[in-house]
Amino acid sequence: MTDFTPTEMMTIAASRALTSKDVCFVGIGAPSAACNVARLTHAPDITLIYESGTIGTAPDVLPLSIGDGELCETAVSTVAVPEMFRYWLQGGRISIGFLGAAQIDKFGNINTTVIGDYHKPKVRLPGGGGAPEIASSCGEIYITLKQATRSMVEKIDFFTSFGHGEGGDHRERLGITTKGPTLLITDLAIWKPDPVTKEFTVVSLHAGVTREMVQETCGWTVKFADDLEETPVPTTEELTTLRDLNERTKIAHAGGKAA
Amino acid sequence: MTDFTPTEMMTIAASRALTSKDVCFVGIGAPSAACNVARLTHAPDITLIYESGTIGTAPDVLPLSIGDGELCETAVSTVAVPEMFRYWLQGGRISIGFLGAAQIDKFGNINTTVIGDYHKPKVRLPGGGGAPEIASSCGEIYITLKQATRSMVEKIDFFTSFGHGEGGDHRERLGITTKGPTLLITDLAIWKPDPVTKEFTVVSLHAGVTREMVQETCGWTVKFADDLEETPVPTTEELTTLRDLNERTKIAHAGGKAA
Amino acid sequence: MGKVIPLDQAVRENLKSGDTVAFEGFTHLIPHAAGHEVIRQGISDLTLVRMTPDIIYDQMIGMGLAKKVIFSYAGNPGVGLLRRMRDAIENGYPRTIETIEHSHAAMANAYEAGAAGLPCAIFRGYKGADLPKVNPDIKSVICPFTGEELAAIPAHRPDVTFIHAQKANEKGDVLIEGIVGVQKEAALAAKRVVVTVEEIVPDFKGLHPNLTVLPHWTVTAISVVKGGAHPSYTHGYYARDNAAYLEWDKVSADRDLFDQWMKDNVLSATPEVFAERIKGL
Amino acid sequence: MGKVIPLDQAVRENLKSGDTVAFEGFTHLIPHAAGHEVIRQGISDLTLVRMTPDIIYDQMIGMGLAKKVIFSYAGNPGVGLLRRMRDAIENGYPRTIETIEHSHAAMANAYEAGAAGLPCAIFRGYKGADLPKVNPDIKSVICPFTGEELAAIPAHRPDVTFIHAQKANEKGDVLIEGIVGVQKEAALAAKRVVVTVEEIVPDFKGLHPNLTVLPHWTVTAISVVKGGAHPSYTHGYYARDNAAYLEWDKVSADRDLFDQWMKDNVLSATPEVFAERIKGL
Repeated sequence: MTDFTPTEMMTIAASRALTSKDVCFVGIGAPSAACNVARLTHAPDITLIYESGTIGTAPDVLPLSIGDGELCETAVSTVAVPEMFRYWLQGGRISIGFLGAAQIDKFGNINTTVIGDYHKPKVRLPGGGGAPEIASSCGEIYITLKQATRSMVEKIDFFTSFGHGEGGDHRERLGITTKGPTLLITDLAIWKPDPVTKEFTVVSLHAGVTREMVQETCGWTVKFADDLEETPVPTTEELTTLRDLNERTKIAHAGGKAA
Repeated sequence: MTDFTPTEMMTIAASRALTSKDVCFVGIGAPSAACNVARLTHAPDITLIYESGTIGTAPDVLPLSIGDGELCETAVSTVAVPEMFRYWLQGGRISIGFLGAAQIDKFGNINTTVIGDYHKPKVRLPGGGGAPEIASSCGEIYITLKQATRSMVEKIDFFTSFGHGEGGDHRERLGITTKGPTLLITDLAIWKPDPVTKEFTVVSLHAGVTREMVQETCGWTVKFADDLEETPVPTTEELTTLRDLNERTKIAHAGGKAA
Repeated sequence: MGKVIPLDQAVRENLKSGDTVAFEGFTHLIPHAAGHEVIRQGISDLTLVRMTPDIIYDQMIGMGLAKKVIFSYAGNPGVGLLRRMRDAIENGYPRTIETIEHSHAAMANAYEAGAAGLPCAIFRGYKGADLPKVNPDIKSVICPFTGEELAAIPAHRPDVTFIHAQKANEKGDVLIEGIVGVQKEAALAAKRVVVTVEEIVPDFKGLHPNLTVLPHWTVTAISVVKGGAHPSYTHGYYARDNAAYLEWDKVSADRDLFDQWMKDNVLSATPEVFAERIKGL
Repeated sequence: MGKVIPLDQAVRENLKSGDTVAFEGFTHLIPHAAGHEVIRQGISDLTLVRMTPDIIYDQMIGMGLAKKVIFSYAGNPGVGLLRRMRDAIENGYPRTIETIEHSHAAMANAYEAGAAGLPCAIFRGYKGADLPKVNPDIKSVICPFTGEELAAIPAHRPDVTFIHAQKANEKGDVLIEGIVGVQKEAALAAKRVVVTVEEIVPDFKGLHPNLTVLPHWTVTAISVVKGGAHPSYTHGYYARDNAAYLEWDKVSADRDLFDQWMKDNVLSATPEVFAERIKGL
């Protein structure tokens, strides 16, 4: 199927990285769409956890917020938020944490806190929420992001959550035992960290994307893998599933009183 | 009403110390009987909490164990045990903690751990259970005990739970902000700590009890208040309530399969 | 304790200017009606504690009632930024505010420690993150058994916590169900607890024993406000007004539009209007 | 994970001699059938963790399977002492055992910390008490904000936790209700979790969302043992056999009587006998 948007490709590529064995800590937006597409296609037994305390949810529409009612109604169990962060996240029970980013560097360090100086910010962003501990407590971290030079930068303004720091064994040196960012999926490509330096390297270009397009939308000098692949285009099933999900979601979210 | 046993007098005297405003952490045995007699007579709105996590229970029979099913069935809420000890006890929400004792000294320090040396005990008793933190976290502590020289001793073998230590301001010196033991009710008398020394002093003798009877069954030299009173005998309502409760309890507990 | 009184009285009797106050509700059960009452009474110089400040604090901050905000995610959930809070931080409008910023894990642990009567919470957090550099309330302790350095933060102990719940019974016990968030912890951590509820029922007979119930003696005041969580929702009563969250993004983007909206929808309104707002949800 | 297998297989595959094991259940839901299976298999040199060792550990200790017991209340609840455990401590019969003694608050906090993945638990405890003098696992940390000295103890991280629960569904999710005790924490703190249940139902449809459910991927094995908590009880299924607790006081008082009782009721029995034992309760 060739008629798809870059955002659709990004979401579907992310969904393919998930399996039925995964326990995912899901953020709102592209991660939520990717996780639910995976659940509705090749990974029906995947466990989705939202930080509102809903464990094992199977929403029919994507939640607008992290705590929409349907998450609770379809969950195996809904626990208090302190328990969520203590037993489930800190307890090491989550295999995959999904994060988005306002700014990211080549080592997967993420800023969602401020643009500019912390105390005199140019733009005050929402902040970390669950991200600082998601980044260190989940087995591994998948990041999704639309490429742009202002968001993929040489140096982020604030370490909201730690990726591979300065690269290499920086995580181990800080006593962090989890893998950190192992996958970066953008609207143009799939990136994986170099095994040694931990610098994110493009391993697969989405259909129709060139190396130049990736470089032009990235603020650092991009490394490409020797055996660079092309990301398979979305299947009809994947695309239909995603679009149906988005359509159901759109209808549901417009349904409020003020609409 | 004059036909009653010393144990009945002890239980009823303890029940009278409780009010509808109290939130009690209840142990099994005499404390449980006293709390429920209070609930069924003059203190209908008293809140009874058992360490099994049952908050605001109103059992029809006395539980044999701290976690009998009826405690849960009649409770306002049943919480997990870690929450019980963290939010409810340590959180400072309990006004009265009831403790029993294998050994007690004149300052209300209690031993329920060992007779003899800890590492080579003559008798290994059950141990503290909730007592160490009940003693320090409840607003005040009521102790019930049948008098005997082997249990009311000059020096206890082990500080399972701290009362007034060496007396005086010992609690404050340890940074404990609660009142500690404020009432000792035995089968012979009611005792209260001296305001300054904190030594337990007899303030009321039960009907028919002499000073000599109290001294003969106590291992330390007993102090008596100047204005020593006589404990009012149980009323018909009190005694009937207690006996009915005990009777219902006896029938219920004999009902197991092995009986 | 647990006495049922009108919301304006509950707010007046329990919240004073200068207090530290938490309004909690994790997306679900956010006590908007109580927040509007605070705004109407103009109670100011508040230290606002909340994991996700959300519309409810965007409104208080925009009205100039906050001097400090302790938080972990300053967004309009699922929509975007909090524009009145940004204006205060970036431009000092309508007044400057101090911010104490944490992660969600830290905030949840701080409430838990408050409920547990502890002075601080200990958790594994902030590893490699920059927040400890800008928040002096983030310290550490060493595990005496393993030598691991763990994050330590002060417990939350608000003067007042406001929450919204499904119902109370006539004794004043309060039931919270669905996404329960940090409300139990926030309530038990506070000196005074004010709860708005959808309704009062005679008793809780037949309720499952393990649900989240705040016994009446832990609650200071209860006010019945039907729809009192709107545009948030109450599980079992009405759905989230997602469109109102989207609308807020526009209202809050403009200072004058905001002022007019607050005048029309808060300052000249009463708690009774919430019942109207949830019709059809 | 969460696979349904016979109890003998579940025990054999998950518990090895020398392991640290917790059997939990706070008066309610004590996994007696699982304990008996361990005794039949003669798995020994165990470090037994449990708040209230109770009959279930009195039996294992009396059979010489324990080398160490970590506990907070060594009584037969509501009845008296644990006579086999006393015999081991006082007389080294049938073998000497090491004891690590805590308070209930400490044990509950240690499980909570284990479930939370922390190396230690911090709480306000043991003030003025003698246990810290005889238990080197009780240390302290200083609150970095107030200077208060708080008790610190190592987290419990058993190799295996055994619990009994009302039911599982066909996916292997497990429901625990009533007096839930520390079972969720003990399960989440362990490397492997074995659950005996009264029954397996197709699904949990209609269940209240806030109940205590262990998702199937947190459970290693499930065995159906009707009556498996006897003489403890299962809320909604059968009552506590209080008379059996009273009887145990006599059985355990005499070494020979104990041996004969264990031979008759455990060694030559199977898990199926529990269904018989709860008839009429």
